[in-house]
Amino acid sequence: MTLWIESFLVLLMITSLWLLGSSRLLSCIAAVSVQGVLLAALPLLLGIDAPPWRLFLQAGVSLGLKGIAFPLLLLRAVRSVDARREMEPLVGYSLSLLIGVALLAGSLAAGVRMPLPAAGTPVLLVPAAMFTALTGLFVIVGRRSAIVQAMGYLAMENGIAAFGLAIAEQEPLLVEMGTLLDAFVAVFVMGITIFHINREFDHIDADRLSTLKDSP
Amino acid sequence: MILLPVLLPAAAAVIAFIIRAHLPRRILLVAVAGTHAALVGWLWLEPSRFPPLGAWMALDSLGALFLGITSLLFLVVSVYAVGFLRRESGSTSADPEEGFLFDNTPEALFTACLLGFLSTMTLVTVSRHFGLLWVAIEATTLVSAPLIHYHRHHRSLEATWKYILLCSVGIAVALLGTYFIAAAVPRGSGGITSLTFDRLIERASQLDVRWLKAGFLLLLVGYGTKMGLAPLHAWLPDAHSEAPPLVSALLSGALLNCAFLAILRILSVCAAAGLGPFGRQILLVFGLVSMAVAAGLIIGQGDYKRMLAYSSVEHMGILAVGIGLGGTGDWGALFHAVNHSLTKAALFLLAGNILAAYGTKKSADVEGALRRIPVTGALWIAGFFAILGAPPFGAFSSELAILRAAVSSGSWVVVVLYSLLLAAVFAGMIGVLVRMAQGGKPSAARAAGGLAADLPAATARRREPVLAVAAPTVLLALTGGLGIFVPGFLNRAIAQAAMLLGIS
Amino acid sequence: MEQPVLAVLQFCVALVLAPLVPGIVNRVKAVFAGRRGAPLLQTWYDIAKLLGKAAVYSRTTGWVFRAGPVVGLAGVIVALGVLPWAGSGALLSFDGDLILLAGLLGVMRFVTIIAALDTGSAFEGMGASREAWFSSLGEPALLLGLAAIARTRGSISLAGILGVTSFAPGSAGGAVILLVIGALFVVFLAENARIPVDDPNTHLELTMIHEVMVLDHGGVDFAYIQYGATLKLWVLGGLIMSLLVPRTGQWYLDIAAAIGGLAVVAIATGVVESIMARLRLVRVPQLLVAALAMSALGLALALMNNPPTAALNPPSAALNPPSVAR
Amino acid sequence: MLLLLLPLVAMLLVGLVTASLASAPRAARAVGAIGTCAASAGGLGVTIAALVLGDSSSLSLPWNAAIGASFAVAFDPLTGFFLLPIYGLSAVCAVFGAGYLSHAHHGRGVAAHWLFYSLLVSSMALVVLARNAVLFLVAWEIMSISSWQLVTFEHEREETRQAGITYLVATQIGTAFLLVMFLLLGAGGSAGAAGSLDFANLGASGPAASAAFLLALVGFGTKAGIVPLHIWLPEAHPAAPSHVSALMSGVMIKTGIYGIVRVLSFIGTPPLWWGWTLVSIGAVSGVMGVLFALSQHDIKRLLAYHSVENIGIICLGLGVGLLGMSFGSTTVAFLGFAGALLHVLNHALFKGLLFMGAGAASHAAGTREIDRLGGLLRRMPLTGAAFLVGAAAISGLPPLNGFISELLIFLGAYNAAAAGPAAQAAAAGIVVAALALIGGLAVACFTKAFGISFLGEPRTPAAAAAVEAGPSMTVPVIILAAACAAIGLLGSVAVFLLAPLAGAVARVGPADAAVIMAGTSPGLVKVTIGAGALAALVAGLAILRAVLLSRSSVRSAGTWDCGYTHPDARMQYTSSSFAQPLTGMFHFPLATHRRWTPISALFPVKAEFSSHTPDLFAQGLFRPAFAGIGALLSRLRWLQHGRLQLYVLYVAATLLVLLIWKLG
Repeated sequence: MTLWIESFLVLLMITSLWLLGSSRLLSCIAAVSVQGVLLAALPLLLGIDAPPWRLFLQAGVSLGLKGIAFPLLLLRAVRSVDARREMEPLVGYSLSLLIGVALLAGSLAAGVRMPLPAAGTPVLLVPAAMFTALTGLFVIVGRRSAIVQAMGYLAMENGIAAFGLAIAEQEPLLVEMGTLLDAFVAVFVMGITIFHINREFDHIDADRLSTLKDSP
Repeated sequence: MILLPVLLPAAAAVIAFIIRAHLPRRILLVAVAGTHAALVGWLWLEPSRFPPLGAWMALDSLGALFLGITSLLFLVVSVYAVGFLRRESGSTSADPEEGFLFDNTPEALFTACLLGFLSTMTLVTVSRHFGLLWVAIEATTLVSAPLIHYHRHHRSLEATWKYILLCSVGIAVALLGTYFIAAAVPRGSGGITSLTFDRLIERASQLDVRWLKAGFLLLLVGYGTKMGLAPLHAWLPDAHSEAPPLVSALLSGALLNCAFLAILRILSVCAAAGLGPFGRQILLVFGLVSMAVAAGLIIGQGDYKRMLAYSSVEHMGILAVGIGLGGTGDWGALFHAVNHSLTKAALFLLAGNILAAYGTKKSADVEGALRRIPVTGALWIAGFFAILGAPPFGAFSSELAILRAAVSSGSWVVVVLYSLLLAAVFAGMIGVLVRMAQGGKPSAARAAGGLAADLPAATARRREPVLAVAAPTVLLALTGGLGIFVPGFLNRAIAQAAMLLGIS
Repeated sequence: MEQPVLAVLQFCVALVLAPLVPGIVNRVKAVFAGRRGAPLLQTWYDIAKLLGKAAVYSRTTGWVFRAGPVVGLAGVIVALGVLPWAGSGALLSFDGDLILLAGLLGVMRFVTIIAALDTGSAFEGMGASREAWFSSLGEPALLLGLAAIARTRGSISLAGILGVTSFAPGSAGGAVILLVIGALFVVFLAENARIPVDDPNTHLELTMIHEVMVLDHGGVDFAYIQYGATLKLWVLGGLIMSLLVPRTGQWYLDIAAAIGGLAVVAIATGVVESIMARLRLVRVPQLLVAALAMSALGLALALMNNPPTAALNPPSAALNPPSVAR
Repeated sequence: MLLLLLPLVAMLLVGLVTASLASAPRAARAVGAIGTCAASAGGLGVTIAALVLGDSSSLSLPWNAAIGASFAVAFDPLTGFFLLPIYGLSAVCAVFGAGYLSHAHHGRGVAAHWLFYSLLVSSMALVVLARNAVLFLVAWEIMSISSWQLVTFEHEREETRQAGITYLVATQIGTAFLLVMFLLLGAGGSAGAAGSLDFANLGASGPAASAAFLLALVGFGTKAGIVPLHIWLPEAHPAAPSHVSALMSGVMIKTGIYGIVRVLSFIGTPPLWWGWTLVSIGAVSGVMGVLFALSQHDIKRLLAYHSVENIGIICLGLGVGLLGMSFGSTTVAFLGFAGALLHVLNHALFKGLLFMGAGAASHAAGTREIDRLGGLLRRMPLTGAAFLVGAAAISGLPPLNGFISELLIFLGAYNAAAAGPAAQAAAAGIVVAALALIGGLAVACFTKAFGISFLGEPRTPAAAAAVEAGPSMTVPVIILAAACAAIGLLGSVAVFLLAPLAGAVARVGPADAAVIMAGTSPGLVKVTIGAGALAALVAGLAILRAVLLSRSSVRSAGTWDCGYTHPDARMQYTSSSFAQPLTGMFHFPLATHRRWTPISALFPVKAEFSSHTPDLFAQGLFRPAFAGIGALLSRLRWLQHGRLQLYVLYVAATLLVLLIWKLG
């Protein structure tokens, strides 16, 4: 079982690197949706002692929202503005990957420094969660397009949800609420706003959304 | 019973969204605001009538204080909103700065979101569980986003996008922080109530310090983004300058306080765990940084709504400094939260009047408000002195209390920086105030601009709608009154709330 | 003799004899120039003549112009009443009377200046400007010098300062006295419009200070001005003289000695006027500042060689009762 | 006590009533002027009564314990002494204001003006009555803000608004120092860090006391206008209506002196250097003030700088007093403080008189430029005569009040110089020299101010057309002139009445005070006698002159112009030319800019000359400092560049820094 868990966590990290490295929007979307699927599977594997219907419900919800709904919505947005082509990021892809590796190392170190007080959680869980969250944050910072930033946000949220699994045993309700609400934000609010942005400007390049400023 | 103030506006929101006709909807808005205020008043008088809802919801003095501010503010703003909506809603108006045409969010959605905003903020104040608190604050972000995007044009959209993304990132960080707190709770003592404030405080000694510290930091950064502490404040000026005046008033006056309340909650847990100094020190640094950044951006600020927004950043900094110092500072900070809400809300409403009269947000193009819109002009001056901490307004006492805490704790660096920055902000804002309020000649920009045609000459006196001046008058009168006399029940509430923050 | 009577006596003597001083000065200058010169009583004759003359007033002038000479003369007469030039106390002697003295001379100056400005004449305005300029520098020199003396002689009333029974230049404070006398003599020359500061009998308006201010005065007013000038000469001269002349305690000897001393001062003035040329205007302030420096130096010296006398008199009511009694 | 508070309440009521009359300007004018005047007169009466009866009542109501505030007011001789000029001058100024504002066009402005006038007067009264730090500060702030409103009465003019900004910023920064000072005194006081801030509890010792002293010096000095914190005075006073300038310069800046004196009573015996500090501040302020005044040709600006000078004189007096205290020589202390306090009163009288006289003159001639006036004395005889009295009084000439107060300070200094320890005597020497120099320069300055603007021939048609102002503008100045003369002639009485207060401030026991008075009063009596003699002599000589002239013919002609054929009013000496020798001599601090077209041709057609003396400290010290701080802070603007990604980066970076700082 632990083998499965370890491998899933490793896969999670790999998808994050994938998100960092891929230049095409569609593959980014793919990476995020794979993350969603993995995340949906994790609670079933972790062997949390909770009524199984609950676990399945949680898995189902996150699969539905993160694995399917949001990627679809993103696809729609991408098609609507026909933004399939390469995006010119602030930080180049190779450099992003390097930074990603650095982040990975950092989160591994942090995971070692701060062991969970609760015994029995897989060693890789905290580092994987942190790494995914940090990657998401980095994508928000490092990419121009609002769509990709939304994906970054989703990745970040995935990381947090993964960490939530570590405490899902004692705080199941909290974790579920968190997952749900975050997904809700990501899907609806951001989706709607991106939709508005598409309508208002015929581009979704967040970098050009910078008319409100004080610096001369 | 305690759910009532939360559910009432929520239900009303749904109804408001359904209703077609404007008039009943507006009546509903004011009525609900009034009822809510009445409920809160009753709650202040007889808390026993509002038993806690399990371990999840209850109202302690800290929550009651902020709930009171929010409810009162919302009542006044709803009155202002009636006049505002009568002027604005449904109309397609031309943008004063760039001249393009735009229309506004449908009034039904707007009103619904307003009521939802009230409901979620109420939830923030009554929740006793970090999860619920997080949910509530997340919800405020969701319902307030459409409010900011009331004017449907690219600037407000940009402001909204920044607001959503920054606050969502903050919220996500806060969620992680909440998880960390949960992780700090020793295993076995599980159960859904293990994250309620009371359980955490009573078992504070058993919490894992490292995770608690980490959780505190994450929550501070997460909710601090919402509260507008520099350098996490970036969304604030954009949102405040683009939102309609009453929304800016609610954001500054109520929403920032809610985030502040959330920070106080986790601080009280830390204090119980003996981490009080740790938390207060960080808050002190945040406060001074915020004051400095705000001062820097207020000096030479050309847009008066942005100036007010930065002033909010400054005052959030003052709150943080007060809490950071502790002692008299706690009292000062809580009292200052009250004064700042009242004053800043009034100022934003007045800014709305000035914008309506002059059609520009550039302070350089506004001149002689005292002559042209006398009531607003006079209130504008009064409000500035109130926000700058001049007596007889309440902010004077609260800022004095905070300075006193600094002096008696002998931290001279804080004393010097605090006074210096307050003086700098004063020097920065007073010039703008004088330029806008005084003088009488029509400014060249207005005379030349295309919009000068449909506006009377800048010196000619202009009619001021009653509701538009009544609301800020009430607010300023209140804070003025607080400066002269702090009623006993308020004083007691603040004192108890300060007690909750824990000594250490 | 009784002290009050003495005061009255020396007051009247001064009133009568004052016009002699310019007479002596002029006679000395005449001797240097090898002329016979005017009689000593010439000033008396002039004043008497002027009193009878008719007056011509400028249409520009008002009551300020007419009041100037009257108030000026009155002021200097009262000042004379403050100065105990003949040793024993004057009519108005008290602790700090030296300030009253300076104040009264200030009154005289003030009214002279505004009277000059009342004419609206550019020349008199110029004279007024210069008068204000120099006197504003002369006043600190005078008062600071007196402070130095007060330190050396442990008193702040003119009677206490001037009424010492013995004075040896070598004794402690001698240097101080000499410095201050130097300073006061400069002030004396400047205030009385003598060479090298001003030339009383040139008639080129541009070079004059005091004379140009009274260009428009005539008749009785000019008589008042002339008489006032002689009294002022007497007052400041008497101040300097009294620092030098020792007192015997015998009133007639004192008065005689004082008159002699004043004659000496007058002669000294005459000598200075004969052997020196008038300074360029820009040099005058330097002269006055030098006087101020001398006074300051005097005070510094006095501070160094006089131990604090506070011990002598209890902290409460230092220097009281008035040191005239000593 | 309640009786003492009654005038305040009445004053506020008048203000509110006037404000409510905004729509009826005429009524507002009448009610405002009469009401404020009556209330002030009543206050004056009550104060005098309280002083005579030796009232020492007090009242303390609970207010806001959390910040140590309580509504504590009390009456003592010091309070009473400062209440006298506050009420007295405000009554007179209200009368003058009624006339001065009769031409103001907008009614709302007038109503607001009287509202803030009443606020200013009552807040000043509250400042001196207050016995709690917070109450004091509140009153202090209301005083500043209401006076700002009064200064910017004519805010259509750009320079007026600028002056308002300068004033507000200056006074606010000063208040910041006061806040810290009071809190420091509270922390060091008997009630402890969290206790009440009543004056009874304030206190400090050792370095804390010195810190409080310096803070008070800066905070109160800004209001009082000591160099180099004086920069707002020469801006605000010309901008304000004349009666407001009179009130502010006459009494409002004196609240700063009150504050210093009051704070000195909280902290123990002063170390030597406090006295030295005040003496040097006084010397610098006095000399600088009069020098800058000398170089002005705007008459109200000139008067404003003279306020700086007189504050300097008062500081010299306080310095002498402190020196006396620190050496335990009671005479010196007593005389110094007595002189300083009496000069406070005197300056209120003659500076009020001068500002209102100058206001009337510039009102009549339509300009404040001395060089455009002239010959006003025969056109406005009453105002001119009163102005002359004021000019002589401020020059410290006998037999007027200015001389008496300066005499006391001189006496203190001479006592110290003659008998004190060397350190004290040296300071006294500085005091003597400074006072004498100030006096001499003041004579130069006021002969200029009076002579050029009121004497000679009018330099412009406007000045020629000037006519005497109405009674509401002449009566006040006449009253003040009479007061100046009265205090001058009855100096001994004034000092006798002042003695208990001076003794209390100098911490001299009544017995010692009696001894000192026994030593001082004979001199003052003699001064009075001398003044009488002077008056008698003047009368006698005038009669003699009249008799003599009656016997001979009196003709009138043109002024003797040395043969020039076409005399012209513009050939008269101007104020700039009158002052030029001195301004040239003190070119270093003044740095007067001169611009002129050199005369080239043999028969030059036209030539110009203009001179302007900017304020050294405003130009050289504060403007650069403020600009520097502003530039430094606005460096932070780049933070707000509008790029969302970097905003998110801020969040991430902050989080990272905190985690590393606290957990790393």
